[in-house]
Amino acid sequence: MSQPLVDVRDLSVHFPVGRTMFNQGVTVRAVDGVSLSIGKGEVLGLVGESGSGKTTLGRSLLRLVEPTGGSVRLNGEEVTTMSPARLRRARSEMQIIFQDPFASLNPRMSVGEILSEALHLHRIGTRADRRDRVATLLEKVGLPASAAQRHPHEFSGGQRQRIGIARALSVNPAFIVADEPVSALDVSIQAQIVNLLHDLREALDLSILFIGHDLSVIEYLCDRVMVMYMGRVMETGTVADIYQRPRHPYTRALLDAAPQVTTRRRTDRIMLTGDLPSPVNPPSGCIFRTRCPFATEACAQAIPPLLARAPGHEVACIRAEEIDLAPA
Amino acid sequence: MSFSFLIRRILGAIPLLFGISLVLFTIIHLAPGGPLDVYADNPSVSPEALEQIREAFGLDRPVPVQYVLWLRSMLVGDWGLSIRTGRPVLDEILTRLGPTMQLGGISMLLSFLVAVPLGIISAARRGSRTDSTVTLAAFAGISLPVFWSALLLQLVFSVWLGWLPSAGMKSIGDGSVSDRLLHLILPVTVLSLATIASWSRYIRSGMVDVLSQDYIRTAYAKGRREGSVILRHALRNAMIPAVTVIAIDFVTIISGAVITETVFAWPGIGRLFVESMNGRDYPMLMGLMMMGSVGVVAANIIADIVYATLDPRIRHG
Amino acid sequence: MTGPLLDIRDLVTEFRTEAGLLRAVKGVDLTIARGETLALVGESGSGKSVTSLSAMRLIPDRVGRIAGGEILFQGRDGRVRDLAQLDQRAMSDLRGSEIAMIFQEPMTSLNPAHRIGAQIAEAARLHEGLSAKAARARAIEMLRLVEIPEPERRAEAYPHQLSGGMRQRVMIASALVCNPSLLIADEPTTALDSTVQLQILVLLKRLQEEFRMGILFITHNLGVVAEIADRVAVMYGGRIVEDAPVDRILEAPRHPYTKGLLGSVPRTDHAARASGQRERLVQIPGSMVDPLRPPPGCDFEPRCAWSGPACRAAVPPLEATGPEGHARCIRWKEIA
Amino acid sequence: MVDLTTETLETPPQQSRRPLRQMATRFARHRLALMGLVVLTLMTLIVIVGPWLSPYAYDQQDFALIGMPGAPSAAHWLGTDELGRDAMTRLIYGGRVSLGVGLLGAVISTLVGTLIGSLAGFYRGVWDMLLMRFTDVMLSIPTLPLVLLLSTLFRPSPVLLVVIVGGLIWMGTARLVRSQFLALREREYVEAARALGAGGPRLIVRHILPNALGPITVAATLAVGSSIMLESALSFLGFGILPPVPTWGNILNSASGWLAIAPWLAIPPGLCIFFTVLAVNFVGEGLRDAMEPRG
Amino acid sequence: AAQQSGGTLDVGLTYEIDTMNVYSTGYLGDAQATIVEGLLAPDKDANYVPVLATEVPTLDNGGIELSEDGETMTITYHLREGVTWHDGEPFTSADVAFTWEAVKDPAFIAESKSGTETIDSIETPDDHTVIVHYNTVAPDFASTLFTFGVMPKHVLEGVDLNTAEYNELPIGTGPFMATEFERGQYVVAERNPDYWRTAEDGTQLPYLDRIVFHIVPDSNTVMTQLRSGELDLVVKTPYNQAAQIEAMDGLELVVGPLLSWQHLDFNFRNAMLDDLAVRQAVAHAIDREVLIRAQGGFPEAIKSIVVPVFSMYDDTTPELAYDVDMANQLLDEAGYEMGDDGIRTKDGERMSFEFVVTAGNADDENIQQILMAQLKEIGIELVPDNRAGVAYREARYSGDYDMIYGRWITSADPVYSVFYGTGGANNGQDYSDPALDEVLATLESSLDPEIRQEASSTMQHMIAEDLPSIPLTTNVALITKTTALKNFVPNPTNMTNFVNTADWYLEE
Ligand SMILES: Nc1ncnc2c1ncn2[C@@H]1O[C@H](COP(=O)(O)OP(=O)(O)OP(=O)(O)O)[C@@H](O)[C@H]1O
Ligand SMILES: Nc1ncnc2c1ncn2[C@@H]1O[C@H](COP(=O)(O)OP(=O)(O)OP(=O)(O)O)[C@@H](O)[C@H]1O
Ligand SMILES: [Mg+2]
Ligand SMILES: [Mg+2]
Ligand code: NI
Repeated sequence: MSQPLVDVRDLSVHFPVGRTMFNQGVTVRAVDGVSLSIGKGEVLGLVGESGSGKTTLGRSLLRLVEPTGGSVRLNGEEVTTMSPARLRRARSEMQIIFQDPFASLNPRMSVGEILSEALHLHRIGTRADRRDRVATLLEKVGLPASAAQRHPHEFSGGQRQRIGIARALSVNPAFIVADEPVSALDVSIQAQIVNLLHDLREALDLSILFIGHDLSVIEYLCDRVMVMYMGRVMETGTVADIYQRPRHPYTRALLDAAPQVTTRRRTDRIMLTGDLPSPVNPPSGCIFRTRCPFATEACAQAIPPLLARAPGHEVACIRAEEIDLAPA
Repeated sequence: MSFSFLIRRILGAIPLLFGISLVLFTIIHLAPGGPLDVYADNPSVSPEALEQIREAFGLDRPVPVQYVLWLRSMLVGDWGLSIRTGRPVLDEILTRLGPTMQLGGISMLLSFLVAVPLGIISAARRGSRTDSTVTLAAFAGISLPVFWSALLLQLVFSVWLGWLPSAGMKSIGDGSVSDRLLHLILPVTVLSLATIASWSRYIRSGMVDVLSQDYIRTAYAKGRREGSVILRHALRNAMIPAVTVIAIDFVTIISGAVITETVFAWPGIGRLFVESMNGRDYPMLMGLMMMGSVGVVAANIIADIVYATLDPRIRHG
Repeated sequence: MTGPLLDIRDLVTEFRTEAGLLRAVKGVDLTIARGETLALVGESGSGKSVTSLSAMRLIPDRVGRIAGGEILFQGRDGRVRDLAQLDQRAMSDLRGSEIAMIFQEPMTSLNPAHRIGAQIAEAARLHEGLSAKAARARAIEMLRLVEIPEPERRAEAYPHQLSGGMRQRVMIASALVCNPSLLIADEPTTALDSTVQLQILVLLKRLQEEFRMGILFITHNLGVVAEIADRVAVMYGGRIVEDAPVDRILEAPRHPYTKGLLGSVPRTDHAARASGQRERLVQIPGSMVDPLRPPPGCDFEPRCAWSGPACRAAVPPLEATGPEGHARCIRWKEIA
Repeated sequence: MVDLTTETLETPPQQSRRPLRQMATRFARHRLALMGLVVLTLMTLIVIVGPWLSPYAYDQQDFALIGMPGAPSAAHWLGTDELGRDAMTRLIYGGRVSLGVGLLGAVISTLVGTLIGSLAGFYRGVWDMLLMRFTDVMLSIPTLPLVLLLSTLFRPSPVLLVVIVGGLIWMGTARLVRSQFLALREREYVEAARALGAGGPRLIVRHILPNALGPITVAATLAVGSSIMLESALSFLGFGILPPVPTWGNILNSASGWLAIAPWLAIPPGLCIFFTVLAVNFVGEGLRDAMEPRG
Repeated sequence: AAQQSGGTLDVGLTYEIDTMNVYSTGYLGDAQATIVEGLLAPDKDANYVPVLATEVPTLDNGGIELSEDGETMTITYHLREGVTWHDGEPFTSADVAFTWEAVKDPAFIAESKSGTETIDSIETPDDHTVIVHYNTVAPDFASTLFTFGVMPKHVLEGVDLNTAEYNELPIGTGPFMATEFERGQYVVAERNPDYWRTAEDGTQLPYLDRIVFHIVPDSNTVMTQLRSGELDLVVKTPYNQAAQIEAMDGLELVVGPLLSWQHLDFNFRNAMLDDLAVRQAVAHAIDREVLIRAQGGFPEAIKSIVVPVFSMYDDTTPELAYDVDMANQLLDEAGYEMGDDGIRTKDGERMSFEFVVTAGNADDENIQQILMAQLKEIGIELVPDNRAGVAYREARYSGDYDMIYGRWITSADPVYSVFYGTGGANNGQDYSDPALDEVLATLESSLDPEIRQEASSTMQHMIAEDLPSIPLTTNVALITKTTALKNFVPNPTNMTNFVNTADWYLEE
């Protein structure tokens, strides 16, 4: 792989919570020392349980959330230190698609206004240019041009999600963060959007960070996958690495827990006990050890480093070599 | 309920009170005219006498100095002497606080006892005729000017019917409980009307919100009947948002009693306020306004405590 | 005892809305036997929840009503009652004791102001008249049953102090406290993470075996269906469009909607994936039916690839597709 | 090549109508609210047009009638007051002032409240702290006494009165707007606009404010009622707008002395205040219902 | 009918009693007057009569002695014997001397200290003689200090008068004893069984058992309570209510004269108002008839600043009669041209004046509106700028107005220089006329009735001609009382109607 489009080193986002005049409050390490890179035209899948910091990571790449530390490079340029003016311009390079198609469109604006907002902001084109551009965008996402005059509430969830995608595309970005774009949609509609994203990616050579819960969708759509747990990367590798040769107990548990539409019932599943620990007071050492069936005392000692076990396949588990996790 | 929660809440109120005192002091001292004009009323007060008084009250100092002096003595409980009566402000306020609290407290209690059932009925039967009637009455209550209803009630019950004393707190030489209660009826009614109306609306809307919650459906699913669902599951949660309003309204009742107290010759804070205003009695006005503000702040703290008692989410982190 | 535990026949439920009369359930038939899990699937708005709420008689009577049909329930005493006709009092006595229900949102379905223990034991106190002490003991016992650690301490906690998974366990505990013979679960795991979802599903299955309950399990996740169901009923537009044992449905769907639904889920096919070829997902075009303006014929007709003029003419009947299955499609044979 | 199927746009179910239209229909179904609106409109019309139609000026005294209130007659439909002025004309003109003070007071309080609330809610942090502390301070000083105090200290011209009234009831709106902003600024469409490069002012004006307008409107409506009540209370206590300019409050004040012998003077202004505030409250309630439909 | 003893009289007061000490109260001491007595008191004709003194000191009876240079004077009072305080202690000359010292004391914050500074020393040769040495000649000596009341030395000596219990329940020598003072509610004055006076038939005075002063700030409520029988006597009935009283059973209206008049004053800092023609025009434009009618027909039109009840009134004072044409003519001649808007202008300046009356006082606000209407007829605009309470007084004293309407209420022998003398304490008008100052000086430093009468006449003429103030109407006392109350005699002075409560009785 040549120079990656997006290159993230040691990124952290910490939120102070409960801070008042008399109270220091506590810190939630929503993202803690995450590194990743996405090549041109590559789709990186990001999975993890709720609260594992997926959204925060995605937003911090675009500086919609200010990172606490680390570096984000887009096309080799550092994003975390950009001036506000530069950042505004840089935003046409990177965009985001949201989960909730109902909350992500301004109900007071027409679809045309929503799609041409970026042009407005960057003072691009005449009125007619903008109209054309909106029509093109709509066509790209499979909606008729007449949609421009309508308001978001006149569309169904799937259609709205298309509008959200069109908005992201309106600035011709090279990189898109897709934050669970299909989770809120009905199954029968999900397929439409998954197909659309797949097509767009091929057509426009987009780089995508695809955040999702649904492992089958991730497998279907992504090239590489990153597994997060409580703000840290547990494992990262190609789709085949992750789905067929998982090295981290958490990855394996996630795979086992994903409901499969199949008549074959598995018996050798790893089932986790308990829930996510409190993010304000995380366990020492390996953050996953409290739910891990393979945890030993050594796991509590130090945070396991993310080490390459095979080319491009990194795992953060000190027992990765000893335990056999390959699915039966 | 944690003790530190209380402490923190009270500590948080200190800068607030400080800000309030600054605002009040500024307003009063920005105003044209001074407090000593009250003495100029009489053609025979000499300039020397005025000067003596000025010094006695520290009015010859610069305003910021006066503020600091005032604040310092305020903190040690010395609220100064009333310019109008020459008596300690705090004493004066405390003597007037009793009747006001009595009037306000009873009105509160009455309002609460009437408003809660009204709100519940109207929420549980929303859309029904009962609901419309209660709603209509509530809005009428909110929209009725206090002084107007006071005048009309006096006219009807004291003059025409002669059933009730029209004003005052007790008959001279009587002061028995029944006599006091008789005197309370009209002012309490006037004062409660608006609060009953507005509280019943709050309770209703809180109740409507709560009744659409999932846990209400859960309660039904467990086999509870409607009455018991409302009393055991809905009411407490519906009261939570109403608590703040009720606490704040208590202070509003008291400070809003200006009119009621004037019309019904009730010897309370509100009237003292009007008197002091006419007399430009700075120390008294400051004292009263501070007292009122402390009341609001205290009511807020109490509301928070009640809130926390009702809502374990606040109580236990 | 013989006969089904629950037998819903031709249930019709309507709502008065601002836009007019909305018929959310248009003649649903369902049966559940003792110890059986029936999964009810279908897209959002298809009427799954309304069906289940109708069975519980929890349709708020200000806005909606059961307009027709029978809900026959065989009680512990062996008597069969039509729940649709029962008065509210008698219904209250059944709820929580013989029929229990758990809801999708464990966050909001628990009363935030009451302690966990009290909420779990609530039904038992109501129906069995337990003393406060006995109720507490029962609550702790139930907490242990649903595998919550430190049950004594948890019984004193408030809902906001528990995680989502734990809350759903609490909901289950409170539903099962009176040992009901029918449990209605409306998307009980949708709000949960997959690892927690798996825990809950396994738990439910274990409890079902222990208590021999009939379960009506509502979901729109076909993976969950595969995990838990014995039989599946598919709803579309307020009607059952197909029902069959779970393996039959997953392997050989007979209704175009069921088929589309199965096709739209990416199947894990590692071999194909490895060879770099990706099969396009089957997508069902269009969006769901407008319940206020349903099409005259088959509800699915506007989105159906097999549709023909006959489909627009009348609502197709539910035809038997074998010994244990039915489909509401005139061309089911071609589809299979 | 990519295969992109273009969908045909059928109207999706249930959300077919525009929110405004939908709101209007919902509002229209609220019978009391509609009545309130009708009453308010009528009042406003009468108050605007009335003084031109009346043959009398509001301060025109009939020296021959001075001394005692006059009973209603063909020449004076609501009688005359003790200064021989036509009560009807004064009532109508007083309505102009009362409604005017109510409206302008509400406008000011809404503007101030919205400004403070939106700055605090949008920028948060230090701004929020300062502005909200200030709001708390203002909220903690009992309103009626403060209004009385201010209007005694600074003699109230109508303009000043409006400022005082408006300046003391904005805190509720500020808190409301702030909470709206805190919620709305986290909305994904705001985030999306930010991601497209929109800055603070545009986010506030174009994306957040329009979506907070609903509750603001309700608050503003109710503020009209509060302002009218406040003005009348002030006038009743003799601290309001100066005679001869009539307001419902001061007409009521001077007529209340004659209540026993000339009730036709005191009843109408009381009823006017009552019905206006009632109407305003109904409209507010109607708007609230229309905006957030619930059971 | 024979007088009857017993009964309770319920009196309504529309103000809040601040303190029961007559020297520090900001109001007229109505309740106080039933309890505390002075050496002298004014009677119904505003003449001083002896109370605790045996006679009113005059030059004739030797009570007043002028010094040889005629610059100072000495007054000797002989005190009534056998008078006791309410606590039983005898009343003596020491109490009188103490009163002077106590009031004079700078530490005592008092409303009225007038009269203290003109006294040099007091001698008390025996228990019943008081010799007061003045440092000046003070013809108005009777209207201050010892007339207000005497304080008990045995109770107050060495006590801080600002905080003394006395301010709540004063001990006096009067017919009633203060027994209860509930702030904001009422004052109860119980019959003093040892009062020093008896009626002519030998009955021990007072007749009444008790007088209760109820504090009822709202005048509507006062009327309501009169009507419902909860009150028996109200000494300040608003004009607009008075008309209704007569129609009511069991109540009657007593119209009493007052040493008080209502007047319209000009501010001489305003150049236009400094113009005599303008003041004259204003005077001609006012129809006092209408003003009187607006006040229920009770007041009388006056032309002099000295009210007619008063002996120094000069009937020959010239009067500027109601004559709109004359007013217009005066203004035309003085160069004030009528503008398009009906308001005159001169040198580009409109004749528009800020007009102050007491805010919230219905009577005054009504008069204000009539004056506005009447002056508009001659092209003068008045813009109301009313103030409440102290703010009104402040405006009056500091001259923060163009025209101001109000009233003075005076003692039986008022000092006019404070109103119209250059730099007078109450001269907010900035009026100054050296000639008048001289006349006032004569009036206020002479004890000779003839000289004083003469000076008073001159003063009345000068003011009527130069018009710093237009006297409009008398201010009358409108007293509403139950018809059962007998022997009630209204008192015209600022000493209140309660100076002779001993004689009042209730008829069944
Ligand atoms: N603005 C914020 N302030 C404080 N804490 C936050 C904030 N945003 C997120 N967090 C916390 O950071 C952690 C990660 O949250 P994030 O939303 O990134 O998770 P996620 O993986 O996207 O979860 P989900 O799958 O539910 O979307 C959580 O513990 C969350 O509570
Ligand atoms: N209280 C109600 N008032 C009016 N309409 C209702 C009400 N409850 C449900 N509906 C309507 O009934 C139809 C069926 O809704 P239902 O909740 O049963 O769908 P569902 O299949 O459970 O969907 P989901 O998967 O989203 O839970 C929908 O069109 C819905 O809008
Ligand atoms: Mg997320
Ligand atoms: Mg549902
Ligand atoms: Ni606690």
